[in-house]
Amino acid sequence: MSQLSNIIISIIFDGLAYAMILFIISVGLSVTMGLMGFVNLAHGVFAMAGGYFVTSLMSVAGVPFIPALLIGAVGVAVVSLPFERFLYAPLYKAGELDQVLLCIGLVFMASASFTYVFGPDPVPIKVPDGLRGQVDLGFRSFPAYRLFMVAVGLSMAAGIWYGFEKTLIGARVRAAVDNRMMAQSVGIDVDRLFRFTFALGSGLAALGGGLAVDILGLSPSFAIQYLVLFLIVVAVGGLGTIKGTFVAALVLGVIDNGGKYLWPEGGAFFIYAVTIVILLLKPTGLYGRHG
Amino acid sequence: MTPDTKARGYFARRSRLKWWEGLPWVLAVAAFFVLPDYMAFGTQVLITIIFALSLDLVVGFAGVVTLGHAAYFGVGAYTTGMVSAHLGWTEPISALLLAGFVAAIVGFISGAVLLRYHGLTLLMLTLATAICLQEFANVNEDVTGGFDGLTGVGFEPLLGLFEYDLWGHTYYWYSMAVLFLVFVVVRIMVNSPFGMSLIGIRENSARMDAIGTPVYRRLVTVYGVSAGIAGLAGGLFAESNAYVTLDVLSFARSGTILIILILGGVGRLYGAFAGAVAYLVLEDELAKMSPEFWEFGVGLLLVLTVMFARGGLLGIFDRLRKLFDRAAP
Amino acid sequence: MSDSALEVIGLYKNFGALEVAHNIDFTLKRGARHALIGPNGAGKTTFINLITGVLTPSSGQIILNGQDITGLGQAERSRCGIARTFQINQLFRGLTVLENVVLAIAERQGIASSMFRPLSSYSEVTDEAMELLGNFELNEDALRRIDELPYGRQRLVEIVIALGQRPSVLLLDEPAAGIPSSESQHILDAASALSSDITVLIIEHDMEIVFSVADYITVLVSGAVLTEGKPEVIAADERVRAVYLGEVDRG
Amino acid sequence: MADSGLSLVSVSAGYGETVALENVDLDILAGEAVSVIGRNGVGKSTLLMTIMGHTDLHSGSVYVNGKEITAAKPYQRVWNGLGLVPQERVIFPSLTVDENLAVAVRAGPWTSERVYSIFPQLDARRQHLGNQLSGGEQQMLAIGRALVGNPNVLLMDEPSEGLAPVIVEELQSVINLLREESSMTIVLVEQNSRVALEFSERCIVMNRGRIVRDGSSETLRQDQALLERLIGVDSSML
Repeated sequence: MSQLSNIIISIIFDGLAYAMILFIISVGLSVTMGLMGFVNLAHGVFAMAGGYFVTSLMSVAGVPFIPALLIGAVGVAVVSLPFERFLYAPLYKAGELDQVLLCIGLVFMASASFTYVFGPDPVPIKVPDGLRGQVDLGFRSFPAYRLFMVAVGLSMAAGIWYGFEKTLIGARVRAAVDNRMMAQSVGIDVDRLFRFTFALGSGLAALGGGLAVDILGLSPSFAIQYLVLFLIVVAVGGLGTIKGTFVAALVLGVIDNGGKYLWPEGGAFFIYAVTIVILLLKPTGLYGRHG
Repeated sequence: MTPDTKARGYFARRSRLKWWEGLPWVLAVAAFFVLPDYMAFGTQVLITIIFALSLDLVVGFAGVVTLGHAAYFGVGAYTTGMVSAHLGWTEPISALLLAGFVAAIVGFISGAVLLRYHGLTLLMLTLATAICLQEFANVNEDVTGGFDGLTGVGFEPLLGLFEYDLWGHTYYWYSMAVLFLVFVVVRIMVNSPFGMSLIGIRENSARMDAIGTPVYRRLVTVYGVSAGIAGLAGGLFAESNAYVTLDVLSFARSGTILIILILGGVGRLYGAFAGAVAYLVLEDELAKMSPEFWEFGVGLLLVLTVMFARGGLLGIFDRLRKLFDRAAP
Repeated sequence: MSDSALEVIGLYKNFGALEVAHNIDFTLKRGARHALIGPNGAGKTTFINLITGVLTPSSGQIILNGQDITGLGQAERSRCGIARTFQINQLFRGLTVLENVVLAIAERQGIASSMFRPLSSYSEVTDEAMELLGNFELNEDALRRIDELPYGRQRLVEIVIALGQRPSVLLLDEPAAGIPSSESQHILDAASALSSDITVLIIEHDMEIVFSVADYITVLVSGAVLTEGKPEVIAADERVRAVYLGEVDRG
Repeated sequence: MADSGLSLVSVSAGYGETVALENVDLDILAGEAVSVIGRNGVGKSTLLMTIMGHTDLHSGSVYVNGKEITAAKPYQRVWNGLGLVPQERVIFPSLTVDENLAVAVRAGPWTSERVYSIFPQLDARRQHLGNQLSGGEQQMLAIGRALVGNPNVLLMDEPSEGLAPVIVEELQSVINLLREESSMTIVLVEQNSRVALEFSERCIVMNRGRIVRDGSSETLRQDQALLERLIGVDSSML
């Protein structure tokens, strides 16, 4: 295989793994923002919490990786509910400025709290042996964990797509995104549905956070570092669309990864440049309908 | 006084100088004598106030929320830094004016594009623009110094008279003078018909369209002016530190200045003063004890401000004053 | 100058396949009290939006006082002398009544872009605002925040702001909407008291209001002019009756 | 109020501070059909939106089947037996026809299949998205969507608005069927006075946010002059 195609495959593959993380973490944000229009910059806190949940469960309680991921997701989902109720809900009707600042405040508090509890240094994760090393797919070999990441990401995407597009509860969520008032008029308790979606989105973020530790690393500055990235994925994809979030995660993930690989000094430039171009041309995002 | 004459005097009363408006300046001068060891810190406070004032024009008066105002601060800082380091343009006042001018131009141009958008899209665009600029500066290492920062920045004595002294006294006075001039201009501007129309746009831009206001043009104008002032702040920053790093363009800087303004109180000019002093002093004191403690404190303060004290510090003073007024009729 | 204040010629507007304005010819005579009526979905709001420049017509011409304004934007048309009120109040909610009106007057006087002179030095702006407010017995409320006023009085300010633009053509979009019937007489009186220099187009559902204010009526149905004429002619028109009794195919 | 289907007691309501309904009293028996007419902008839609809980209630109370729902949220009102066919249909555009019905289903005699049986046209388009339907199909879907919620009280806001005559006739026959064959209480807001007066024995006329006449449809049908004065363009007002 030629050197060039090898590099291209690597870039796309690594970008894909990265994109899956972006997707899993951002998808819940997209749906909740589509429902409530709340500019939730603090979404990354749930991903970070998931990461710490998982690493602590593993190192302190000796829980294996996969169960730890699941427990972490459920735990964070539950913990997120009072946040929604007491902090977010009062600001649903407020302007973006208030929402953004509330979220920045929360991110700061989370970052400080996590530093206090877990220390400022990056936390390592010990992924199962089966996920370490390389896996040969015949034409070339790939890092096992990334392969795992892509597989998990794609199956999650399929699962989320199925849940959103093919189940009754998914249809209810879409109905509420389409028209809140009409959804209530057919008997849907939109507020409860929203809390459910919010918890699910936070749980997914936690899952993504747990999965991301081995690739993105984990430290208390995670939420600050990735503060804008998840929001960018959502804005580029369009609020409230699974497909949009998926495509945006793919585009931005692969571009960011490729940029950083090919041009380490200035690579981060691309993701923002692409974001600007897409939003200038399509202000509501690739698949967005809302203004 | 009849309602009519009272109403006719309304705008005059509103823009008249109040006795307490002298306070910040008295305090600033007093600080020089009382806290001579803190002049470098004081200079940073003054520069931050200038930056926050520029943001107040856009966010507080015109009601446009931006997450990328560091872009203009950074352009100002790099302009001053680069003309000094590369062109040997070391006369501080003209270099500062150049910083403001270049930032204003960048502001007008970017504003002309960005201000066609609203809401989340605008937030994302302002943010992405500032970060793009930062990355751009990072890549063009040979002119900006890239990640390591721009070195070789240095300036002649101010007006050829005042040498830089060790404690930064000259720059304290210099920054105060710049702040004073900027403040006077901004204060005149917000009390002008133009300022009133910005407030109108903030309150209801659809109705402003209907009464014949060229809303977009007016927003671009104020955005450019604001960018120019942010550029002055950035230029002062570069001159007083004799050093420019990428951090002048960072998202953290855009976010911090917004936080400062909110904590002080938006749309009221003096919010920039109160916010900058409170934030920087607290940061200086608390971060010494423990950075986490400070981080948590700022976060909590923000959450509390947003949830319970929308007017910021000055809003709290207002409410207290009303309470007193009611208590003592 | 011709005796028409506003002239609309062959106006069309399509959104894709949907035609919301169909070949509208319409003349507003100088000084007229002209009512625009029609059932729900007749395209009245679209028509107003086309006249004020919120929407651009697909084809056709709009002529204000002899000047073709078809290509102008909303703000430019407003500066040419078209003012409008809104069916749902569009006020500057955080500001005082005086400031609400001053904004419009300052804009009209062309001083609103002036940056370096205090607003208080333009006493003519405040004077004019107070005089206008006085005409509507609102001067006592001048320094109150607009959202502290009862809705009926806010509705009056809605009109005063438009008058602050000193328009040659004033579009009143359901001026009495949303206020208790006991207070609607106030609004009617205000509308009737408008100077005859101002040409008024009123969009209204309430026939009593229409008949008490208007001297000419245009009936809009399905984005097209069904008929127009003096009130007694319209009242006697079979097709208009049919429309109002809902017996016409409005498809 | 054992056999009261729907009642409003001195209700005043609007959006925010605006007043769109003033002091409305209305009592409709269970199983009764009532039509509401009036010129546009007189509060007919606001009446239905107030019953559904979508406006700001300034004063008064609302009951369904004798149960007070004044403070209930809109979705709770649906659980208490209200069903709405809104003005301009408001189909969920990103849901299929099947899903538009499915999200509204509540146990009872009306099922999606039964809706498809009365609207065969919809049956053929089950998998189409809401925004791919014609106006008439959307209206059928809107009615079907309300029906599968198995309401005791069905509120319909101008179901014939903007539709071609042949479709209007088809819809009318279905609506008449509903009136005759079920025990549902029906409130029909209708711009077409002939349709309204034929639909029910009782007709309510609104003007300026108030009920100005509540009585027999037959009388109104006979008295054209009265009808003109109430909802038309009446020359005696001049």
